[in-house]
Amino acid sequence: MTTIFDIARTGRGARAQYPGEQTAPAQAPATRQVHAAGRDGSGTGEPGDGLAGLPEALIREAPPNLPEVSELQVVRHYTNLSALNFSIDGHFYPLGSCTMKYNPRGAHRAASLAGFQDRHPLTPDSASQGFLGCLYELQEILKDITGMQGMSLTPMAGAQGEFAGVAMIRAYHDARNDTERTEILVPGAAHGTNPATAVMCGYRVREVALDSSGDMDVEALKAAVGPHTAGLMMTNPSTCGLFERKIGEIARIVHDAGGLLYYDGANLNAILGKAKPGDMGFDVLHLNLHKTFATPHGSGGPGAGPVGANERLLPYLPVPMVGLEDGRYRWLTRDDLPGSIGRLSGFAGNAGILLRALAYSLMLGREGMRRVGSFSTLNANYLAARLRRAGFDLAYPDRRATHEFALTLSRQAKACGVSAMDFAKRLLDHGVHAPTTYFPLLIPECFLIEPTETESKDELDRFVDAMTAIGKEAEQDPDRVRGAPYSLPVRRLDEVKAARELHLTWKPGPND
Amino acid sequence: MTTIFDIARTGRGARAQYPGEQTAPAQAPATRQVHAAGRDGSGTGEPGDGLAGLPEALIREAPPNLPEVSELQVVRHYTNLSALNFSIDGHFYPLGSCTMKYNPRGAHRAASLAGFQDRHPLTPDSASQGFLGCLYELQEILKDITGMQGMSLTPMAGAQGEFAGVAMIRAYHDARNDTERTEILVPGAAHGTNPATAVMCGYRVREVALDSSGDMDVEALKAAVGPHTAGLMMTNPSTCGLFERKIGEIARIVHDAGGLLYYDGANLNAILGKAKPGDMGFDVLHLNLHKTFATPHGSGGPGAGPVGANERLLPYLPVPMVGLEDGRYRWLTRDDLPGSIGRLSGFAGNAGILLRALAYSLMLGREGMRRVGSFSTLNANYLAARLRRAGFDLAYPDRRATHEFALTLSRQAKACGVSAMDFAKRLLDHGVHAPTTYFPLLIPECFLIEPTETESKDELDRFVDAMTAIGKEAEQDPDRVRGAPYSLPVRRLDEVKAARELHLTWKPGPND
Amino acid sequence: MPFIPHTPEEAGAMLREIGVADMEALFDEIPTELRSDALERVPPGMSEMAMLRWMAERAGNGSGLLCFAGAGSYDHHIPAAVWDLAQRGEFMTAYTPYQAEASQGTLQVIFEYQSMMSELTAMEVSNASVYDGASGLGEAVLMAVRANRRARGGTVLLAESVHPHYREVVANIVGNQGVKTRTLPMRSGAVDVAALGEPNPVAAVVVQQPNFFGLLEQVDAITDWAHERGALVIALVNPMALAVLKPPGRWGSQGADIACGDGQPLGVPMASGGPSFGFLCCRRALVRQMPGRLAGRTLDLDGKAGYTLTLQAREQHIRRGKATSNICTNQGLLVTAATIHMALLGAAGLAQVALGCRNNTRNLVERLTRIRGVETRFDEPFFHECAVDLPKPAQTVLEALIEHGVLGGVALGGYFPDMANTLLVCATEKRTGADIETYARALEGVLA
Amino acid sequence: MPFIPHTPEEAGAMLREIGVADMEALFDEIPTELRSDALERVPPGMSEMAMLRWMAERAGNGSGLLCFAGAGSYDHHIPAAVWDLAQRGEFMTAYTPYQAEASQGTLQVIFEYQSMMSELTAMEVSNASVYDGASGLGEAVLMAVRANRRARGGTVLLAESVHPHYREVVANIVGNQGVKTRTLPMRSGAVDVAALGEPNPVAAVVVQQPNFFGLLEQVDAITDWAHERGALVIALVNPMALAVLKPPGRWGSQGADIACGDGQPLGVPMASGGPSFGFLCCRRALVRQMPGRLAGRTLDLDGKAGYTLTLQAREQHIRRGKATSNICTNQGLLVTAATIHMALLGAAGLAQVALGCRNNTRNLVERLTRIRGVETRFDEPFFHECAVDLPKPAQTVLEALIEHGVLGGVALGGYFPDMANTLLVCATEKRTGADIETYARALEGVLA
Ligand SMILES: Cc1ncc(COP(=O)(O)O)c(C=O)c1O
Ligand SMILES: Cc1ncc(COP(=O)(O)O)c(C=O)c1O
Repeated sequence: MTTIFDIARTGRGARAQYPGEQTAPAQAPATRQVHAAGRDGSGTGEPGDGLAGLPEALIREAPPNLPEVSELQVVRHYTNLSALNFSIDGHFYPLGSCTMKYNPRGAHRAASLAGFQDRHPLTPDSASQGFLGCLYELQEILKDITGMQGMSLTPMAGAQGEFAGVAMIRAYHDARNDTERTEILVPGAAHGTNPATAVMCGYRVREVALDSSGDMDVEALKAAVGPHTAGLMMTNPSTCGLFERKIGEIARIVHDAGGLLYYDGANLNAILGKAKPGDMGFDVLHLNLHKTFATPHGSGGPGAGPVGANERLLPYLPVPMVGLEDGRYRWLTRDDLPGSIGRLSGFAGNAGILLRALAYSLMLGREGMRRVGSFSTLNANYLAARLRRAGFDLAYPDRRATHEFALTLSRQAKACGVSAMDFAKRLLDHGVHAPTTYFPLLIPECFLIEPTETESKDELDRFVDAMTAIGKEAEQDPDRVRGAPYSLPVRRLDEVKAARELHLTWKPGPND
Repeated sequence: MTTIFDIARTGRGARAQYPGEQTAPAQAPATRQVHAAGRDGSGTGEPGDGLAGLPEALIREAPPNLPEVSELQVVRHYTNLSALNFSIDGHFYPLGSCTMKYNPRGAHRAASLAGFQDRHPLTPDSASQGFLGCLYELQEILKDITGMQGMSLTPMAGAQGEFAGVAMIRAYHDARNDTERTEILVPGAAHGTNPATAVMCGYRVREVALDSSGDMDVEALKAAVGPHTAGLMMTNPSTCGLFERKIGEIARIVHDAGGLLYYDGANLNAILGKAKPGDMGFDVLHLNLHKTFATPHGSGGPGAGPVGANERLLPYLPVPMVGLEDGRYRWLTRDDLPGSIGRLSGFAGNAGILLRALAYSLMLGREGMRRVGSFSTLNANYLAARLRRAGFDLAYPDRRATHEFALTLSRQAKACGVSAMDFAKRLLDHGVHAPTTYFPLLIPECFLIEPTETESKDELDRFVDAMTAIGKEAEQDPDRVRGAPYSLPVRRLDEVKAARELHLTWKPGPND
Repeated sequence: MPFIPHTPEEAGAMLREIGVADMEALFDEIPTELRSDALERVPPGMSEMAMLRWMAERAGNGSGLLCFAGAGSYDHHIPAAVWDLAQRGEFMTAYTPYQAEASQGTLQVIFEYQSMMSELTAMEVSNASVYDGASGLGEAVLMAVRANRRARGGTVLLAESVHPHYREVVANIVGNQGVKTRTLPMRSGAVDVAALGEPNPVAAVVVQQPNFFGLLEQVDAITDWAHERGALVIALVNPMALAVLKPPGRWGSQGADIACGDGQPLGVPMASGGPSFGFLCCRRALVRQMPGRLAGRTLDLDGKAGYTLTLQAREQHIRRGKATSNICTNQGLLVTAATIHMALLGAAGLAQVALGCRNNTRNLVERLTRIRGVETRFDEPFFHECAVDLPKPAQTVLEALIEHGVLGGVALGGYFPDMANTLLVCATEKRTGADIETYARALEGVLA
Repeated sequence: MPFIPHTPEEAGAMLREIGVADMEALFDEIPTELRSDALERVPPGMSEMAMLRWMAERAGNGSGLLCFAGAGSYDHHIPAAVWDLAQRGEFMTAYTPYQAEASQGTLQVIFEYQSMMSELTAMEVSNASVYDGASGLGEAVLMAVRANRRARGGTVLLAESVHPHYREVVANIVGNQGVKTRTLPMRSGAVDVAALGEPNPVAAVVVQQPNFFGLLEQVDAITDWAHERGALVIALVNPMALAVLKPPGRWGSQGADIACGDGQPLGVPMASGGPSFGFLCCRRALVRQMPGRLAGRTLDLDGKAGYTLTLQAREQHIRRGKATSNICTNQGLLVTAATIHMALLGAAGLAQVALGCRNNTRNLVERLTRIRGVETRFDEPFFHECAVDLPKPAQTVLEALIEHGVLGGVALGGYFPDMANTLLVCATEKRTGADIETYARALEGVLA
């Protein structure tokens, strides 16, 4: 679509919002004109030259080339742009590992209350009891759900939660002068953030293989652990959509070697109200509130990745956290928690996401949480059963699916030359967002499918119909599948060209 | 698209919102079950059987068949339905007589403030000073703009404003015992609401012809007026998009005959800040706030049609209005205004629309209002000039366009057999909402085109391009035009079938 | 901030294309003596920022009262999803769906709405809304008179227990056409069925359920009595209450002929009185007398199902002076909200609301009448409103309660001179036990 | 209300299709000793209505203060259109645009955002956001160290006048990789340019403009000094201020190498601290060191222009342990809002905001310093924040001001022990003359 810059090329001169505007604007003004405009642009209405007293050398010479368009032009442009997206609100979106469930509007309303939205982050505690009380309540709920002793809400996404958790592991070993532990173990199928986090925390990464049933290969683990092991990062259910049955043994092995256990909570939806990571032996974990707790993904964020710790790692949790003393809530800082790994954000993380998650938790309640675990698992197993009956191959046909499951399309790829990516693109034409493709890497031509509990049986049945239709098409007219999508705003995009010719910003003139 | 009822047929049993719900709902319950559910459904949490004490005979036997669906199903369904609409936010919408201009989001925000939204309409004046002050301010602004002495905000749309105005004319004559006046005059090109209103007020309608230049035929008017004339209803600019130049003479003729002059304010956008109906001799008028004052049309409402009166008709304005006494605002009722034609709504009209209009007025200010008149007229005249140069016929080529203008496509209809309706439908394929077609009726194959001031020159140029392209297509491939639209959710609909087979509600089973 | 996108250069180019020298020339057909740009009482323009602050200061005044008022506008919970969806630009900034192909969203919403309202009222047909409950009752009366005029003359009976504002609006709307309204008297707050006699012939009888005082009318008896006398029956109903109350289509042996009312309880904020919407349903035989829009299902050129406005020959834009009404713009957006609201709640959710309201109001009344001198004015059965007599003038008490942050109800003295000490109270499903206690304590304070 | 659509019948049919007897069987791979459904501290479920009331009561607590606090979060006006658009479900409920063809809306927004941020900072490249300004600065430092490590070792210089929270975050984020941070000392609130010596080699120098105290740094001199010593320059900037301040790309003779900061002033509510977003821009030569998403323009099979995520080989989902960062989820929705915000304001609107803020803060400071014992701590030039010394402990004064409905600023004693009596104040474009007077009167009362 035309960009806002192209619209501005002809439509400019009518900036929509000028705090003090009353009459006709000129074109995008040169900076000196901007200064003049500033004269009565303040809320005070009092005159004054905003730039007076500032050294000339620090002033901008030419204004930035931002679009200069009318409010209608903006509204129309972004309304029409939005229509080009698939989203939960419009489509089934069974993206494995991402828990694309319904984002309740009531939670959005709660977080949007003026008393939260207009609150300055450095408001003294005395004027923030309600807000702090909300965070405290969420800390308590998350501790209970995970079986942890402490919870810090400050990480701003799963990966930052991982960072916090692994930094805590390091802080723990450091505090004990156990400085030879330089390795973090991860299963081969781990999410990319796990190894990346370990490296960001200064660790080497060592991968541990899975056995053929999809569980961790215990012998390989035994071979890998040792005095260099700082810890093991894993999810359970795993990224293969399987519950790690040997988790008790794994925990023992790692702990016996002096390592700690990190739980990546991205897959918690499957076991909500069914089992707790704390009981499995994990020492530290993060949660993805934008997954399990239904806060909207926002086309790529924001999220929140609270980090929880058991007794052992409690002293190292990042600040700030919320404490309750004598009936009053207050921010706990490093003064209160001298062992803390410290701050991770300018203020206290993504408050708005935390409030949404709290609102969601309050609506679900304990019974609702248990139902989430049940029905997310029911939906995944049902979809797996139906797809299998429709002739598709499950990656782990002998295992129970959790909240998600992996399909392998290598048979189709070999027989018809139609890849998982081709299936994915063709699904878009059926009005369904594609599942996660090619992850986990160890499953060839992989589809990781996570329907979530908020989708209806009808929606799942329609997905089976679509897959069946594409499967047939792949046999009869594979080129048709390989050319997909056909019904979207663009056809398949040239990613190689994008990377090779790097066109990252708008430029005047034809943009191609 | 699938209806919500069809979704409910399989998805039911999961009502999204249950004020007191905690656990799994059953299917749409029979009423006795509903009663049981009511036991702890109240906000109080206290037990109680909501139906206890009510006579069995007054209780519903079977629950209504409303959809029983989940919140996600609702959100997805109506999100996807909304995408099937053309709207100002998404499209150029040059619907003549409707003033489809940009609806500022700030005005929507202002009217949505909790202090307005959560206010009970019968809140005592003492707790409503801010709200009443807003309405008072709007009364003042509208009086100034129109040159009227009094303004009642209570009518809920243009047509109800007309009703109020004509009822006031009747009240005026009645008060003077002038009971022989049984006729309302309207120009032949008048909007349908004008004659319909006259009849609702118990009058006979008499049409007055226009002369060939589009002004009113003064001789015909002279012939029509007389002792039976209660009044004349007209707009200025007229529905033909022309300023009635002989308005002074017309007013004299009607007034001399003892009749009153009603101004239909639907076209006020053209003369905002340029001329006032009060100065033209009008005694009473209504405004369409959803047109001139940019309150959104809402797919068919709500609107607001404040009615204004000069000195003569002041006593008859509908109640309630807002008065200011000793610095306090209060509702004025029939006790204050014994001559009033009385109430027209349960409370005081469409407050939310009034607040939007006030917000819009405050942002525009007096200078902005003048610019509205200027630029709405500029856009219409520019578009007319360009279309004419592109080979289209203006209905009144020798006249200045106002904020809108009429095109006649009869030449095309004769030459290619492509009607105005065909052009209209084909425009939809170009992403433009069609202008008003076949109105006013006296112009054959008419397009009434109103671009409004908030559309850019670019958008107008694109419209000319689209019209030019369709004009060419009409010559080369008229069937293609007659078969339009092609790119919308449905192709041309069978209206005859709709009227003949009257399918007005959903029924179980196939719905066609 | 007039939201105009033109640069001076563009405006200049456009004037050149038109062939005029300046903007002024565009207005050369307006006689000079009529030109006026004086707008003294219109303030200078404000930025959005300044306007929002100005409006917020006014909105804040007197806001946040705990609401126990009803009388036609009710403080119900509206699920957040309702307006998040209804205010999408695609719904909010579209016009009436004249171009059906470009308005399938709105048209299908109307079709679904018509279906839901028909279900709720147990009537065969619903239109796409009228302005509000009161004016809609006026339309219903005109409809009935048109359908029944020859048989029964232009007189209509309105129960005295119908909302007084509604009775006034009806009289104003129908009076100009020479239709007379007469009152069907009440006893102890409801139509006195025992006293129903043999009136002069009337075209229609209007009865409200629950009535203005929150009491339930004996609708079966009244309906049958009216039908026996050849009158049509117009049911004025609270749509939320229909989740549990017998729907108009089942009143008496034949059912009411027309059902109407205000849709505010179906997802519309009180919003200082409006916009709300009026719903209007009827028997199929009366559909050609119906005012307002109707959406119908049909097929397109390819045989695909779609929706369009239908029976437009009833409407002013086609039939002009012979139309069934002058209504044009209606309350479309509120209909959209109500449709979404009903879809979210379903029958069980709506019943839950109804029963919650009734429970809470009973708890409220039970608590208030424990205060010395406070008594219910009428006997049960009330639905979710109740008239309560106080030992002091109700208006004074109301004003005093406001100081305690409580909107205590609606004072009835202005409507019924003998009820100067009477308050109409209502506790919706939103009121908690604590709220009720707050009210009671405040009232104790005020009455002490 | 778990938002689950299944009827019991459907659930039963699904279990049969799976071939298990009941729900419990679905969890049969979880060892029994690990099964636990105890959730004691999770309360029973609430309806949306009850939840909203519960939350609203808490939101109301301490709300509505007149805000004169800044220090990284600013009370700017956000045009209503910004969030009306950003919170459309199509933007809000989509995932990261991995399937480009089904995400052109988001991808184009990112492309437009990148273009705007590049313009604003005068840098060649912008990514699609990092979490916030503080963590983004951490990423910028890691980026600089990667690009410059061999030459300059793992040490980075941070000006003492950089926001203290940011300095702490940077130290935490980079410390685990063995990168050392040292402080470039300030004098009178800003980097002491005269005292810049010959430090040990460093990989990068971080300077904030305007700095934590609202003062302007001599960025040209610092930039050139750093470059001469082979260090990269990281500019931490307020994007709103860039409408009138010299952009990082023009600092010194070569321009800064990396520009970053918090995007909150660009249409993001203060929202109790977040979510906001961090922006990160750099010279083109550094793009392969950039963390986070990048959207690029390309063509589709038919040669039509479109957008896709690009250079993904920098990212964790492709490169895992060798990625430029572990970042995955970022702050997409805020980027959408900021893009719309910048489009609405344009360069002139943004400049208007900047100048309005500075004017108001100057008026504020001028008024406050007329109060006995109140003095500015540092000399001009400040931009739109100013450190003010009080005759009493600032924290005590702040608490007292709250009783007057005023959030008087940020007390600096916690950050700088010698500033126990110092308050950092800020008056954005939203503050009126009357607001400033309200503050001054309240302060007079508190200090009296
Ligand atoms: C298994 C797993 N771990 C970690 C993450 C990282 O979480 P975030 O994207 O919130 O940083 C994800 C997200 O995709 C994930 O699926
Ligand atoms: C000229 C004219 N008069 C009156 C009306 C009626 O106004 P409303 O639709 O608000 O009832 C209209 C609306 O279309 C109109 O264009």
